[in-house]
Amino acid sequence: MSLMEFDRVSFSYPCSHKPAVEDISLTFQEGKRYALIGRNGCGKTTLLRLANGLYRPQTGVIRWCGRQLEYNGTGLRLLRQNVGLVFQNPEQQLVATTVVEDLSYGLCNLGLPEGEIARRVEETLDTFQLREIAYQPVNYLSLGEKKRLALADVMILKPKLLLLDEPMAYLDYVQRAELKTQLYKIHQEGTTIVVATHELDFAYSWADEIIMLDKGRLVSVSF
Amino acid sequence: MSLMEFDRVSFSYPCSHKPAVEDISLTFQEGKRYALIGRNGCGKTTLLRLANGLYRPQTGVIRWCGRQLEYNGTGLRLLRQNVGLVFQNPEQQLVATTVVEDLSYGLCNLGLPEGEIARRVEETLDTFQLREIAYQPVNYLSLGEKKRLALADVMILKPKLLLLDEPMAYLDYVQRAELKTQLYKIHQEGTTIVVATHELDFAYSWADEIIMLDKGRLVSVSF
Amino acid sequence: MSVRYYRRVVAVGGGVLVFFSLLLSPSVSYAMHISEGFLPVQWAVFWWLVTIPFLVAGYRALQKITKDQPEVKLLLALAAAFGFLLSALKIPSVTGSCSHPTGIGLGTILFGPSVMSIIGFLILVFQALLLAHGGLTTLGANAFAMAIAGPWTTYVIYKILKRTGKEKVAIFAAVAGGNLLTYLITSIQLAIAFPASGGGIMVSLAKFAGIFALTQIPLSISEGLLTVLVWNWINAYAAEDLEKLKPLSQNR
Amino acid sequence: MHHRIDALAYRNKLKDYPPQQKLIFALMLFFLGYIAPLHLQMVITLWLAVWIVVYAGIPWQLYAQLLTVPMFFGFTSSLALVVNINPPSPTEDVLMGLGIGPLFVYVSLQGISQALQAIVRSLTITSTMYFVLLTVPFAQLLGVMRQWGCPFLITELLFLTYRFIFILAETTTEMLTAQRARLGYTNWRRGLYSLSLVVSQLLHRTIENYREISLALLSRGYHGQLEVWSGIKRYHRGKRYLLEALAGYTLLLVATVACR
Repeated sequence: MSLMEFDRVSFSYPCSHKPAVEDISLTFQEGKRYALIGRNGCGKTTLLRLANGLYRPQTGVIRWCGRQLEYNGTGLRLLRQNVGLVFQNPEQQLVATTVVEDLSYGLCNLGLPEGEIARRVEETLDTFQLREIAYQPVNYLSLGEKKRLALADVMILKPKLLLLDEPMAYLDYVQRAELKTQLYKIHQEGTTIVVATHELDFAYSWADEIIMLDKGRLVSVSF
Repeated sequence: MSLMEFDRVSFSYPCSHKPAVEDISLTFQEGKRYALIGRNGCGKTTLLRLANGLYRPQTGVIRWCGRQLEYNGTGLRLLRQNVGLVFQNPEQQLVATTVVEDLSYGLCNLGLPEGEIARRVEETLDTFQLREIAYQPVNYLSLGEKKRLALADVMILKPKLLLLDEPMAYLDYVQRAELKTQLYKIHQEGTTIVVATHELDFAYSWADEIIMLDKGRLVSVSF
Repeated sequence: MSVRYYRRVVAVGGGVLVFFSLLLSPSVSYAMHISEGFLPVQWAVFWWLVTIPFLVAGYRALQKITKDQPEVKLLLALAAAFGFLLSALKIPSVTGSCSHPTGIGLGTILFGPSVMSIIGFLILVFQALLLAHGGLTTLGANAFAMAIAGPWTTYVIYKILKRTGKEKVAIFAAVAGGNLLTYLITSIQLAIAFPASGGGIMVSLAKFAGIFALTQIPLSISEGLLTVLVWNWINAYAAEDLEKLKPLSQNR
Repeated sequence: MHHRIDALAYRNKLKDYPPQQKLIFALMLFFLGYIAPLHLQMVITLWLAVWIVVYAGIPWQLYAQLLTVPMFFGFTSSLALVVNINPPSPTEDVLMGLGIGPLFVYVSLQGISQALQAIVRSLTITSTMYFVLLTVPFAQLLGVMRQWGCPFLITELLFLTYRFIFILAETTTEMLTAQRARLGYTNWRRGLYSLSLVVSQLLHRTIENYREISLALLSRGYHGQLEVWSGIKRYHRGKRYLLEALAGYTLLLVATVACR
């Protein structure tokens, strides 16, 4: 089933001459793994943010489960419950005070009952091995822990589509291997994953489909 | 000839229980290429900053050309004329308003005459392909350009020993290839280079010596 | 000039202006900056003259500090950048609309009022340069309201209420009070520049204060609350950061 | 965040003309803008619009948007000027009015004239400021300030603050975006909470940057003063704009004197 569809989507940043992504049409099918590759500035990050409803395309249409995205409170709320985005730099994604509070941030925004929040946080602390640092302030975590927390922050909302922007950046080889295992598990449990990455080796060995961008345009989709 | 020597150097950050680097002894020989590898938090960055005189070891001695480092104005000035450090994050290294101003910053600190500054800036604009963006504000450069400028900023001081902290971080494959060419050239012209990196492939294919750190300790030096 | 002259110009000029303002959506209101050229020239000059002694004093103090500790310049510039960005955030107001905080309150509590005056002045300069809010001729008037009166009010209220031992209340009142005074001063500045034909300055003040109260009172409350939340966070998780700010704040 | 003005300035089509000339032109216009009568102020505003939109190539939509800033302020405060209560005596001042109980609320002619003067003047002077902001990039502005003898400490602070604003702005925008991605601004209470987190983190990040930037400066030999060499940028020597500026200004000045 097609989860998300881009239909001739273009987007330019204000004050920019040329579009950041241009005339992009592609489909993310449920249960698949996608790797988004291309040079710096080719539009990968923009594409992921469009998919999360953070930017609104100037032309073209994005569909979620067949329905056109609505850029209002309800529409975006629904989308962001289902589409999780992990930012490249965890420093900029972690906002709350302690690990537990950071995990609960999204859940609190959804207005879930406290019992449900507590249950999900407990569960996530285990899944992502964050139990030991549960009450530490996020500013004092190591980089690897921050990255892990950033992923957990998004997965706690149980998205159907998980978008990751350069998840390997800043990580060392051991951490990279751990991340790969984690992504493998997440995919096994039924989540569709899109990864924007520079690591070609990883992209080719892991993804079901490789989407290549160049200067904001789609150049190839390979299997 | 030995350019720089670490002799049983230890350093801890204030308010930290365990030392960031501990009992490190090693030598950087003139004209060689070194890769510093190890996991995140193993002390790579600290080691580079010790070598640049930015931190002062609590125990042990660092020698420059056989002479013990003096942590006073003259000593550090001499050291930093000869040892250049490129930070991981160019944002924090670039400080001036335009590219030319940023290039001239280090030269102005040396108190060189204006003619000499102009000559060196002109030369560097060409060597690092910055001519076209010479009068652009650094704020609007692309990431690749910022990285290039950060390296040029240091090379304009003609250091004998060049230290780079994760130079590959944030770069795409084309930019990485360009950087490798650049490093190759710099080495050809006689500069000794130390690179702290996660890219094992690069480390093994490029370096003359691989220095491996683990939890602040030296575990191996291989050729 | 005659009344008739204005009757004609009102029709033409007013029509053009209304047309443009309807055509273009109004921007979010900034914390009470008198816009460039709005004050008659004598008042623009007057407020510059009032502000200059404070600036000179600040500059002298700064020169002395930075001679011994040059790194204070970095910290000061960073604090100004922080304040600028703070004032560029959109704060959800109690009335549901959005406006921009002044950022002066938090800065005053962190750095003290005299340093905050210099920082406040830098912030105003960059708001004019990068955001076109405020202006150069009205910088004197705006700086007096925002960078001098605001911080000192905040500081005095904070010092007095802190003695009661209720720090959160003190911070809320200090920040909200500083904001309100800033807005009051701006209203006074406008009122004495434009006295009402019937009733003079006091009537004019009542009208200006009345109109801007709509946005400024809710904003003061929101910013007061925001600052309390931030203060809690700093105390809980960033005590070390406060240490780093010492070089700036010890010179209060 | 919106650094549109700065972004537009560094690419404007007049950037290669000497900034000193542009600044002197603007200073002269500041002066004229204050003394010129209403209709000439409008002429100056239009003339500057031509400079900014046609000669400097700033998109007119963006320029018009910028002009709403002084207009928005002007119209809000005009309300206070135009609407008046209880005229001192039955005068010509009342354009139209309405009695509410003991109060007589009316539209004041004097108020309209005050408001109109203030708004038009504000537009003129603001246009002059925009001319500087949009045609002289910040680096050039600093260069001229240094040349004209501005104290070093001041240019140094401006220079540092400018750079740091950009470093921190990126972080701020990213943090706000990340919060939106996790539904941080769904209602007022959560919105205020989210914002307080951004401010707190921003403060923390400011300190972190302070540490790193001071190290980076030290590493390149910082000794307490931030000196740079700005290069020898060659400016256009074309006389076309200079002539228009001089001729236009003389004409306006003569007209102003004649009107008085």
